[in-house]
Amino acid sequence: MATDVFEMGDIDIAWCPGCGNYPILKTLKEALTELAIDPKQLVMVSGIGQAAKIPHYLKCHFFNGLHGRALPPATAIKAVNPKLTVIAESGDGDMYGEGGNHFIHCIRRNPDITNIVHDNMVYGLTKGQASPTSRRGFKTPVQVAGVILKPFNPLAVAIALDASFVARANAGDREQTREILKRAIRHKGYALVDIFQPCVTFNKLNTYQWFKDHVYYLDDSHDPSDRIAAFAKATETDRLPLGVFYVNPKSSFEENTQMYRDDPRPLCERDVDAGKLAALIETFRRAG
Amino acid sequence: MATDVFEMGDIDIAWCPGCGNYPILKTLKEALTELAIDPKQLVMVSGIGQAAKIPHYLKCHFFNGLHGRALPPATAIKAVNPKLTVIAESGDGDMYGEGGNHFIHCIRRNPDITNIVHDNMVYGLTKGQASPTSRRGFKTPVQVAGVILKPFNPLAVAIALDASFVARANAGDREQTREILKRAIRHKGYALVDIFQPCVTFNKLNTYQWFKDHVYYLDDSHDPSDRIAAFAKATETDRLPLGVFYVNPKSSFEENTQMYRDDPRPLCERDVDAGKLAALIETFRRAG
Amino acid sequence: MRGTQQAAKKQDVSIVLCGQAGQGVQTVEHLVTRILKAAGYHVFATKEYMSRVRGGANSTTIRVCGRRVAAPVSRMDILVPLNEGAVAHVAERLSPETVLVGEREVVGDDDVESHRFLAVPFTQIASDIGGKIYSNVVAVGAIAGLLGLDLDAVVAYVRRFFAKKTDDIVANNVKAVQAGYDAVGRLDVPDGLKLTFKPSPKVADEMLLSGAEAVGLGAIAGGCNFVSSYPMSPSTNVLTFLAQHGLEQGVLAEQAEDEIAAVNMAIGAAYAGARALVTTSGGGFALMTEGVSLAGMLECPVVIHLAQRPGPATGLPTRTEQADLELALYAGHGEFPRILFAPGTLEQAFYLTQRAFNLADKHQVPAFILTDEYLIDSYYNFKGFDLSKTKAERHIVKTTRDYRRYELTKNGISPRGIPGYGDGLVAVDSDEHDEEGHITEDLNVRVAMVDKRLAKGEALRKDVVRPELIGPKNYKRLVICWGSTYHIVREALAEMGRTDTAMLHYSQVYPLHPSTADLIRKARRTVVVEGNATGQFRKLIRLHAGVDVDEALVKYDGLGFTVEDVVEGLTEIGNR
Amino acid sequence: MRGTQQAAKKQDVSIVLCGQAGQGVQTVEHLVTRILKAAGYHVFATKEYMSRVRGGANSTTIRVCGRRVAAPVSRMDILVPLNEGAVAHVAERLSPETVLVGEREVVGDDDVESHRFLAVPFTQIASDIGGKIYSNVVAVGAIAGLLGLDLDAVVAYVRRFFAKKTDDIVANNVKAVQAGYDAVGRLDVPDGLKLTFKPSPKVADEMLLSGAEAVGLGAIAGGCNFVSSYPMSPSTNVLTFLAQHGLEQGVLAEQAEDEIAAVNMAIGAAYAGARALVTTSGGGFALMTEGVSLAGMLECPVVIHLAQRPGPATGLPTRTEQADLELALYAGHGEFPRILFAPGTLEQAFYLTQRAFNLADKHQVPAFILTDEYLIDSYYNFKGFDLSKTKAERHIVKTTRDYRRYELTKNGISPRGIPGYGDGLVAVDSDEHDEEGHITEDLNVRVAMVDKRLAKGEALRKDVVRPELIGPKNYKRLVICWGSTYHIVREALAEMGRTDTAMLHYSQVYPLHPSTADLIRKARRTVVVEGNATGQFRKLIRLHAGVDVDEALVKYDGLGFTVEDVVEGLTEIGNR
Ligand SMILES: Cc1ncc(C[n+]2csc(CCOP(=O)(O)OP(=O)(O)O)c2C)c(N)n1
Ligand SMILES: Cc1ncc(C[n+]2csc(CCOP(=O)(O)OP(=O)(O)O)c2C)c(N)n1
Ligand code: SF4
Ligand code: SF4
Ligand SMILES: [Mg+2]
Ligand SMILES: [Mg+2]
Repeated sequence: MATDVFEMGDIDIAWCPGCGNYPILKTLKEALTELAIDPKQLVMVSGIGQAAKIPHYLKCHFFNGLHGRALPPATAIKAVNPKLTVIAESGDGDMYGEGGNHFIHCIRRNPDITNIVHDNMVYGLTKGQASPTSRRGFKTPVQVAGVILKPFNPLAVAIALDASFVARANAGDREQTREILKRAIRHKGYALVDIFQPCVTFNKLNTYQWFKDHVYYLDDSHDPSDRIAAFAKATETDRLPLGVFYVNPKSSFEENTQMYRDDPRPLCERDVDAGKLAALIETFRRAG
Repeated sequence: MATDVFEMGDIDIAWCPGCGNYPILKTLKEALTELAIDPKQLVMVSGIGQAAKIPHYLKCHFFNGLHGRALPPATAIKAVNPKLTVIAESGDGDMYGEGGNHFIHCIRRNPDITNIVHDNMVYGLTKGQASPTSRRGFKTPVQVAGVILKPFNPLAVAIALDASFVARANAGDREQTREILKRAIRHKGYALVDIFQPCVTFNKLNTYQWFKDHVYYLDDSHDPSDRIAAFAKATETDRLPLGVFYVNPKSSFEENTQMYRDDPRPLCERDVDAGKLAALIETFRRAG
Repeated sequence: MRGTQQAAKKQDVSIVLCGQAGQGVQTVEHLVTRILKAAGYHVFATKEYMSRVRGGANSTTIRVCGRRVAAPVSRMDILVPLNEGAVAHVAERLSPETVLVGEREVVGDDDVESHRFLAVPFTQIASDIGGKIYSNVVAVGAIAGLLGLDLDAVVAYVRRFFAKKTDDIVANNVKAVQAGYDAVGRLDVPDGLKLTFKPSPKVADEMLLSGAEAVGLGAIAGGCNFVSSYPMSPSTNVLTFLAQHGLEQGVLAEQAEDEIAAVNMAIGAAYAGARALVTTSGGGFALMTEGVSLAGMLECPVVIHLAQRPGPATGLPTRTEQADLELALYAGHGEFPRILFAPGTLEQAFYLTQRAFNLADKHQVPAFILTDEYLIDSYYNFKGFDLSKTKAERHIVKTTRDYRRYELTKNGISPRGIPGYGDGLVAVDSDEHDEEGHITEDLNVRVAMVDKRLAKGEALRKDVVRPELIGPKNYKRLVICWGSTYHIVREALAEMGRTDTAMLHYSQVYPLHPSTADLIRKARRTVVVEGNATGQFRKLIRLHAGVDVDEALVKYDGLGFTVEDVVEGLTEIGNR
Repeated sequence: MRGTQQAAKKQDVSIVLCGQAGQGVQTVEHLVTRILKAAGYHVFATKEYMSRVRGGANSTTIRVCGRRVAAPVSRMDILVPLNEGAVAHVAERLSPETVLVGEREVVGDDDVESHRFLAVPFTQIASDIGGKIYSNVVAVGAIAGLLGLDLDAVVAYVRRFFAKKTDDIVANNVKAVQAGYDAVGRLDVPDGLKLTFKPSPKVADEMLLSGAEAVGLGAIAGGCNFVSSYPMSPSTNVLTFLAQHGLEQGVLAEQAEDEIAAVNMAIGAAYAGARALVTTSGGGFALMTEGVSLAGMLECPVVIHLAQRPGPATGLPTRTEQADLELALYAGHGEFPRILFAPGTLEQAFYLTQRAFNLADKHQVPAFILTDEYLIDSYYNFKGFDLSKTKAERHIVKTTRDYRRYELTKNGISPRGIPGYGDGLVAVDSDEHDEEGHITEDLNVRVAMVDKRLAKGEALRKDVVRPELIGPKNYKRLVICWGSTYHIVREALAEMGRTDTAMLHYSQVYPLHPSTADLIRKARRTVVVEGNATGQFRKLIRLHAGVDVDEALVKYDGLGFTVEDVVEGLTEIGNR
């Protein structure tokens, strides 16, 4: 499909040929186009890593911040201007490693943002060390005898934190990934989409084929409002389910702050209320 | 019972009279005494907060580090000298807030340490702000309109990460807490014990009575090897289960590093192996 | 000493309250200072307290004066110990003239013998009225009595203060304050304690607030509408203040999961167009240094309130120090410009915080407010703030289609757009970037961008606040200070009365005002007074003004300087 | 320029390889440098590369010399472009004398016309042999041919290198290298390229390794048995090296979840008695600053390898700079002593890293090794390390029952025990603490502990490494440098041949050696050469030696200095 408004034209993309990031980029542009999102109302927020370069490759506002720190600015941007569509997108190392604390607390906060994680089970940009989602035994230049840590399970953790929307997709399957992304972006509140992404250079274990062989889609028998069932699905390891695991609609962080209860204007459009400030200052004159 | 070896004598304890930290301290000393742990082989590691002062109140080695950072040094201490018993103990803000990233990755690493968290659902030392486990609606000087974030569920997250041992106790019940602590300390691998702890000064909501009214003990019908069941128990909110939720025996981080495979001596007792080093240096002479 | 003391006492009484944490010292402090101010007396209060919630020993020093007062003294004219151990806690400050007021058992036989003692059985009186809980208010009454205040006014204030409580409680508090007042009336009170100087009705209309409140109000006046922080003494008070008034004043106050989240949220908020603040201390700030560097790279205006406390590491969480100057100056990897304010007065705390928001916005740099526990926790009355002198100046442009966030300009400042305002796209990147904000490895662009960022230093230097020179223009000796010690050094010099000595106070410590070298060279002898062990501002002067200050008077025991500390220290240096 | 070049070429050829990331430039570099060294030639190699895994344009500069060589030149005698765009990437370094070797299509018609060009169709030759994959080895053969190396020796090395592969692969690689060699043989090769100087068999026995490896080996020699780090270019290489040899050398190498965990793990490990290292860069180090302060407070020996790269923020991840000096110097809140090494040679990288562990242990302070991407990624041959000069000196005591971790001593150093060794208890606290390590609010103890920690500065200054003065003792001009620029400045000065100019290199930048002021004052004219924009070491000298250096030659484009950069820069300054 035509995704013209997001196209950057002839640019140099720093990803390796064949990388799973390409289909994700393409799918994301399609999802955004189908949702008729205006690039001028879209802010992409990312950290540092190969995946985190994605904002440079589609036309939109972006905040390409520090490694591991996409979620705090994304939360703040949405809170300051709720009119914007905010997507926080990065790699698995960025979001679950360096950024792990923001990941868990952002879920608790529930801002209305979409959190897309390129899960290639490796640190790409720094040349192939283990990421939190690397499989046990995966050998790397640092994990010479193979990974000894238990892989991080982002879905199970998100469900444990009662996240508002939890899904997993596979970069190799653009069709379904697009639908999942659309649902996630439309969802009000925090939405996690962990996307399996083959890294053709540093991860010779979890390839396109491997993912194909190890996944299946949740079907209608799965009730995404059932937290325990969602958790059970998230802990499966033989074959890894894809789709929307868990949906739990609730009010968003921006709403809960009550900053927009009486005044719909984004914070960035408001001025000092001199009268109110003067009144507050006055209270320090009156002994009280 | 007599806990003499751990007694500090007549010291000034900085906790408020009536604080739930006192029964935890006493129970811990009892558990350690019953386990016949030698204070000279015990290292307490803590962060900063009211709970984190606990190492000062029993006789042992201790490392009272930075706010939120108890688990990394605890992991390292155990790895450097596996002969030591290592307990990392702090408050809920310390372990789950500032220290959240270490919490999740320490579970993945599975060092053979015991992680005790005083869960008073508030920041005590800094005078009453919300902690990650504060209940929704809890009012504080900062959360003036009440907490709007979903409380952090440490047990559910630990189970989601397939922790080796996950338990919850209530400071108000010393008898059972002692047994849980003993099991946790004896357990090989990472063991979490989240202890409900009334803060009589800043938390007027979650009092001794409130905890009494809102808890019940898991009984024999609960199978702690059943991860899904443990998760379901951990997500209960009407009444909060206590006891050992989940046990999943596995090899520890120290073992997995293989540093002790051929040589049982703690790292701190080893010297540079000049022969091996010379051999390594030699490899840079031979073109290769 | 004694001469000084007697002279001072004429129009200057210092009252020290000392008790355990949780015993209500703060209530007494609050009531006494407000009553005094309402009665038209100049008043100052500061406290020192332990990092614990109950127990230990904390104290508050209140001064009441016939002239403006804004600095602590070591001297205690009246000591009100509220628990056993209290007298010991402040023993070093006791003098033969100190009058101890309170319970015999609390003071202890030794001190009752060796000092002037007025027995007022606070607890007994309180119990008789309705409960020990009233004993603090009995103490307030006793102090009011000692100072010879008008009882009716005192009672009226107490009534007002407890207005929201039940009638019973109000009545008991009134009884308590009266009983304390009367108890003193029955005693043989040393003459010197009664306030003889005339109160001024104007004072009653002045403002009385703390450093934390001044910073908080300054932030609001500077247009702050977003604050994200993680609690840490002593910076938390600013977060609390803004949270408490957030809904009404339009400030979103969020407690972050850690300091890293706090600073990255603030930078994100600023990117989106908010005026963002973080407030932090010590180790919390250390954790933010990567974020500071990000603000430098993104050229994102963010204001950082750093309330200093003694380090290293956790150090002394509730104490004061001026030892994070160098940290703030060099925080963050790589090279980029910044602004450091260090207010010395409550007025400066307000106006400079406000200014920090404007300058951060104008120059697109991180701006710091360096305070410390002493300033944050101190109060005094003063005329007030003039809102007509403040304005939240915004420097945001509406973007056009061809907008480039990092357009190269001569002064290094690129017009700043925000997402959703205009037709352009606003792209920022923590990597080295081109004018559009896209990541680049073009090393010529790199050089241009470094030059652009550093070029702002020039404009920043034009906006530097001039240091305040107080005293003779033709000084031979110059006493240099910065930040919170303003009033302390000023009063010390006034007391020393040397006509050859001037004081030079810096409320902006970086960039350093260009007049510095000349002002220092003019003096024959110079000394820096600062609250750290290594003389950090002295080093900063050497580095950035290229002149050496002869001496340093430093203090790093966790308590701030008192007027006497400075007098004694300078005298000793002068005699060398 | 031309004169220099011709003279240099006699015993000094520079070969530049340029291609995309992932194209195998590194394999060519590896083979060529090893072959040259094995043949007895002095060799140096350094690279510059983009922060991406595939594509872009990276280059390696190899120098082969008749004398020792350890610095990069801008000059390219031979350029081997491996893809389109390669020539453009290094266009600024092209000169009329540069010989381009490679494929006509890759070089492009323009450059083929305007430069000396030798056509060697790498890909075509490789395809004929068995696959494009062999084209790198064809290039190796071509270079060997150009330099006139002995083909048998080259083939022997290639055989050895691929020994572990299948026979087919070995055979094809041998064919490839021969084919490349022969292809050049058929061409009209400019005379100047053949190596005319005599190889030395001794060189073949020397060591050839990178800065990262030198630091890693130094750590092992220093007794390092624990390293916890988080990957970050360019510091990762040290982690990788130690991880790779960890099991065999007894080093526990753990990849932490973030830098905060890394530094806190290292401090915990050191507390337990390990010799602990962290290796990091830029923002990773910024995140560790709270931990640095903790190490200062706990008096815990920890060694921090900070491999500098250009900031602020993410900056240029794979480039070089010397701009984190001030950050390392002031990192961490509060005041405490530290040590900063900045090795300038591979030998220094080894010995000073080793020394850092000993001094950290002796003085119980954090010790830094400041390197940068340039040093980490550069190689040259040298005699080797003398292990008899190294020793992991331990300063741990067996504790007794009454052991006090922070016993007050005259020099500030308290005997250090570790848990489980002896009868005492080892208690450490990030709060201000008493001699036993227990939290305290006794402000006299506070002062004693600050004094104790700072007292160590005295002992530290006695252990400072003397700066190296190279050149005439009676210099009139002094060129000061620090860290990785040692050989570059040295070669530049040798080339300039000014008999009035000496070089002063600091491999320890803090504390500053006490001779500094005198050494600088002796010169009529002084200049600092450093790789940052603001002259950080120059400022450090002003601050800590109290003297001003006249000039600064700085560079901050992400590439390190070359010999020519320094020659030109100094000449320009000299002419001013
Ligand atoms: C504070 C900090 N630490 C470390 C790095 C180095 N770093 C850059 S990207 C990266 C990991 C990338 O892995 P991931 O997030 O999984 O992204 P991928 O490249 O695999 O897409 C690291 C460790 C950094 N830039 N900043
Ligand atoms: C880096 C850092 N941030 C903040 C603080 C301030 N601080 C000290 S204790 C604490 C929270 C304590 O809460 P918790 O861990 O729940 O312990 P409690 O006092 O409730 O036992 C905070 C925020 C600190 N010391 N260091
Ligand atoms: S390194 Fe891996 S993740 Fe990065 S671009 Fe290449 S294939 Fe993709
Ligand atoms: S503040 Fe709360 S947690 Fe802290 S000691 Fe007091 S009661 Fe206990
Ligand atoms: Mg990844
Ligand atoms: Mg708590």
